[in-house]
Amino acid sequence: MLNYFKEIFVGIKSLLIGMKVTAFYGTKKTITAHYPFEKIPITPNFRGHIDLVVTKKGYHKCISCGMCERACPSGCITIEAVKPEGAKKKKLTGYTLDFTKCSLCGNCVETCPTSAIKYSNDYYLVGTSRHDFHFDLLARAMKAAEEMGIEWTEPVEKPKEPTEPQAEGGESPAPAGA
Amino acid sequence: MDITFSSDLSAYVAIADVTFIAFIAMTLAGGLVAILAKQLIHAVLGLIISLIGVAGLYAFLGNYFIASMQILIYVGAVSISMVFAVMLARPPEEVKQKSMRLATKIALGVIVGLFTAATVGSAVFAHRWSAAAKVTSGDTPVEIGIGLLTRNVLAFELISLVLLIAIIGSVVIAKRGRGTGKTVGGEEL
Amino acid sequence: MIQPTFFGNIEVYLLVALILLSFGLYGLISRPGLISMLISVELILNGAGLNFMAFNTFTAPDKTEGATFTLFVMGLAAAEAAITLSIAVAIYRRFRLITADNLSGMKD
Amino acid sequence: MQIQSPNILLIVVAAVVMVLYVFTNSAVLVWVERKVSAHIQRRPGPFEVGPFGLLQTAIDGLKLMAKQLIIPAKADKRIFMLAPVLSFVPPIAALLTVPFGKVVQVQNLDIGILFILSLAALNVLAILIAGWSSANKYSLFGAVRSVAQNIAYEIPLLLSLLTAVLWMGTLNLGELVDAQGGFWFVFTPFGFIAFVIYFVTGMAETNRAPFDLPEAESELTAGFHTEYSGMGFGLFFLGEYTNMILVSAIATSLFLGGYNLPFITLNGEGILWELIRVLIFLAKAYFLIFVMIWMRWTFPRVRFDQLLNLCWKVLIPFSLVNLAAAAIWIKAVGG
Amino acid sequence: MIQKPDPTQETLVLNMGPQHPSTHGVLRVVLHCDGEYVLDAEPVIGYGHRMHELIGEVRDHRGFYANVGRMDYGGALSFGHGHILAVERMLPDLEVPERAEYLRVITTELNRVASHLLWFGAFLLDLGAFTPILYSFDDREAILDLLEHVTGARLTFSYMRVGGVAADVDKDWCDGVIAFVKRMRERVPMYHKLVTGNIIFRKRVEDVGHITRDMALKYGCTGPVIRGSGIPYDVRRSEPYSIYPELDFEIPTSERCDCMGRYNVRWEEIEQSLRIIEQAITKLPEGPVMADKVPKVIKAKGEVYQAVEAARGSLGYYIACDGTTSPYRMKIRVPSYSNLSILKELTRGILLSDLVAVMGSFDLVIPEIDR
Repeated sequence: MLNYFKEIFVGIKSLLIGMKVTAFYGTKKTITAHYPFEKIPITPNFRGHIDLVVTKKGYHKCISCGMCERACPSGCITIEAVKPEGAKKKKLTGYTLDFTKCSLCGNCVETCPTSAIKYSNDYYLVGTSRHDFHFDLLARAMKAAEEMGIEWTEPVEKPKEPTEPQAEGGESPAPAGA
Repeated sequence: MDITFSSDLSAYVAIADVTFIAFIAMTLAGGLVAILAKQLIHAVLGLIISLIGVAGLYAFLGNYFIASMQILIYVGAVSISMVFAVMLARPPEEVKQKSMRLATKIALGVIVGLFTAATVGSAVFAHRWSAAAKVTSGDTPVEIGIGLLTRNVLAFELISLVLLIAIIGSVVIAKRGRGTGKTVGGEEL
Repeated sequence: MIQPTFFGNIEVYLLVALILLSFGLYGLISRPGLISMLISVELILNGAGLNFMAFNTFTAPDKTEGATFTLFVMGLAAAEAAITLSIAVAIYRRFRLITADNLSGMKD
Repeated sequence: MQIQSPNILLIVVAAVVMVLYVFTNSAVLVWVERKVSAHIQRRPGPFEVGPFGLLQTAIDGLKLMAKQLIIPAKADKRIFMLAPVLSFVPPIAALLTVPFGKVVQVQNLDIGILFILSLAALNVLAILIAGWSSANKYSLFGAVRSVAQNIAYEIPLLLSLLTAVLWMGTLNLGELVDAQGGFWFVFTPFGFIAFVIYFVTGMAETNRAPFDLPEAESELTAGFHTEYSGMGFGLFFLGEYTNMILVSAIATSLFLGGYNLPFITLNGEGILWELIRVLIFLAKAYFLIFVMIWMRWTFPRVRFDQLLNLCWKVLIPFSLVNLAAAAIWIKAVGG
Repeated sequence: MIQKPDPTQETLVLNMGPQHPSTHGVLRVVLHCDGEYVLDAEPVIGYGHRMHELIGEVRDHRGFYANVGRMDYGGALSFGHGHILAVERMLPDLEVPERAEYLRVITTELNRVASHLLWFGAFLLDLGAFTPILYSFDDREAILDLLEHVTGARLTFSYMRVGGVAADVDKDWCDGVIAFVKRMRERVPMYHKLVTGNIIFRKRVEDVGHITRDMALKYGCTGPVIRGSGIPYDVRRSEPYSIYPELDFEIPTSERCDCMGRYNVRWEEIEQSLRIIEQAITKLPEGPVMADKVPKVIKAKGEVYQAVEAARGSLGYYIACDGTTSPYRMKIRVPSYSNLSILKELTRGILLSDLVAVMGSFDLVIPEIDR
């Protein structure tokens, strides 16, 4: 009998304590960010999709070795490169990333021998079709260079080699990109 | 007893008449649904409509207390337990009866119903009902309550006894009908 | 002074009560199910209650008697409904059917 | 028998006003509920549409009206459509007898409290046939729960109201309020216990958390209104909020002195006094609703058998003893 | 497999799921109900099956690593930890720097706290309380902020690497972790006030879902489920790995054996994880976070079984290699699978509401079962 009343008393008390907690937080400031108006600052370490690094000279560092392509478990990287007649190195003509398949493991970035790719900070990615996420990274790099105010210049090969026509190399990838 | 109104209330009386007819229509239509519906749940809903109509008639008779009790007890308790039983028992479609027997039954029902209606009706309408000589008390809940606990106290106690027995009995019946010693998880359900 | 066409007449109430009674009788005889029969009984009881109230209002010298009896009828109806429904549920549990005709085997 | 005042026109006008009030009330209450719950959960709640998001509910209502009404193929269509209306109309009719002020009361019935209770009994019927006609097992479970719950909580609810009726000696809501005056019934020990019991059972009556068993989202998805879309669901929603205001209005009139301040009886004449009284009444009623919302967003849901246990083993004994004690007190001391 | 309903019995077959608010994913439970009583509950799994084990046999070890976090979205780091430890055991020459191992433990324990907070919110949501999940997510967000800062992601971290971890931390981050531990310890009493003491909550979870010791052992339950039945089995102590032997922490158990026991154990575990984090962060040695000589291509031979203690229990990777770059056979033993299989026996004759509570107390993550 005593237990019966004790339980009622303890129960009511516990309910009141719970209500006190919610009342306490009810009077405090809200902690949410109102998304379209406010944005939470994103950590610089954020791992977005990959991007080609734009050097100070205004070019990428990719040597078209294909390590990233092989390291990628999902096969989302496609590299197109040509070896111009007489040139020593391959020249990158297309670097496409199929972000719909990417699992953000980071293997490509870590295997790259020249650190030519990095994670982008592209947090607010939206698109209306899956084709919006087929990125042409070369075009993106050119655009990034433009935004940074650096002229996209292909480095001149060693002078003894006969040079290929310059203008074509830079513009070969499709202008429409991300 | 005659109910009269001052003549400037004619519109009010007309509206009241229309409402009254509406209540009668509810009562009768609900009753028809209750006895004719194929699905049992429709029959119960018809009964509920009929009961609400009767409650309206009680209100027209000037006794709001009984009207309220009608809704509270009949609609709130009896009908709901009926719907509940229908849901629990999930009775089969009633048309599965042999059509031959059903037809006889319907004919029998019509005959008995009409016969009763005719005999009782003739008796009712042959008599000219007149008001009682004098009114000794009102019809407020207070009066009814005093009546229940003084003049009708025996009936009142009997009714409460009957209700108690009904509750206990229904619990016992419904519990015993439940399965044949079916156990789940070591305890009998 | 005017008189209402309908609701001031005891005959209207009595007629409605009578129709309810005959509806109930018809249902009680023609319907096979236990719950349908219960519904019909409720209709009959309502007819009775309406009669009580009509007489109470129009002709009774004591205005509480009819109301008291109607209350009693309601109480009885509730008790009866409780019992009938529990029987119906119990029978359904055992025999899987609740038609009154087929209950002759309920002797064990 | 002579009928005196033909106030049928008044009733019609008042009914229209009441329907409008019910709609605005629901809109405001939905907004309040969302705001309160949001702030308890440390988020802002609706704030985009209109000032402080006040028009959010209006927009939501518009959306509900524009939505397609889906009736399940196996549903009993007529009953399916009837149920939301049945859950929505009776509380409005019951509100007609609530004394918001001395004059602002559409119809003062001698048996006002009984009338309200009889209409409130239809609520469970609406839930029952909604759940049954949906042809959905979850809905059926919700409906069955609703009935069993109803049987359990109606008894302590009636007993606690009976205590108040016994104390004041009338069923008339206006007289109940006047009988209390400034000394609210809740100030007496009997009144306090009855009030607590009434409040708990009232929350069960409105099917709100922690007693939202018929709709129990995490168990029965949405219980009895799983299959309702568009305005069918909207009407259930309106019915729920109307029931809330009804329950708290009864609590206000029977236990919290209606439109009277504590220890001060407001008897002034005139429009201004009446306005003050209505405001006091509404303030009390909405405070109770606020507490209901606050509780909803704090507590977990009780289990089904626990609610029955609570009602049968705690609330009914307490309310019975309370009623008996109040009766003895009245007989011994004289009220 | 699934019992056919017997028409002569009064049972109602209720399909709870695959879409149901309290199955936490695409789990279907076929319930045979007598009224509200559950006579039989048969979990049907496989709606979200993605063949993770087969993917592990097709991809190389590094390539598969990104997938393991996807199995358990709540505690992705423990899954990664187990996989990396298993792969590293097949490379005997590999010397993993101590700092990397400490970082793995710190992040994993942080992730465990986050996972338990997620469970706490979801469990209370199952019981019908809406507010606690937002409070617990407030704390969980703080953890995710910390983890995002070091791993770069908020849910599927992919932080660890064969031979170390992907990124180093700085002093600020360590201070942030210590600040978080302090903050979390201040918040815990609030949770207990709001939920643990609440009479409704207690009535809902006490003496519900009683798992005896024998039952727990028979079904191979692990994690808080077995510890809630009073058996102090924790892989971190019984099969020590990583740096756990150097750390001082206890294995919380509860003799209650019911949902309340499992609830209490999880809260105790949060405390113990905070202790581990605190110790590890003070002991955190200087040095590199990646081993010097990590083979570019991992070609291992032999088989290995590595178990770790994930947030939901013992998680094991069995990897058999035949000398090629990808495993010959990969088998993952996930905790939720064993914990779920007890459901059928446990829920016989309990109420529908209790079933929801019991399933909530298991902390099921369905992608882990349907891996």
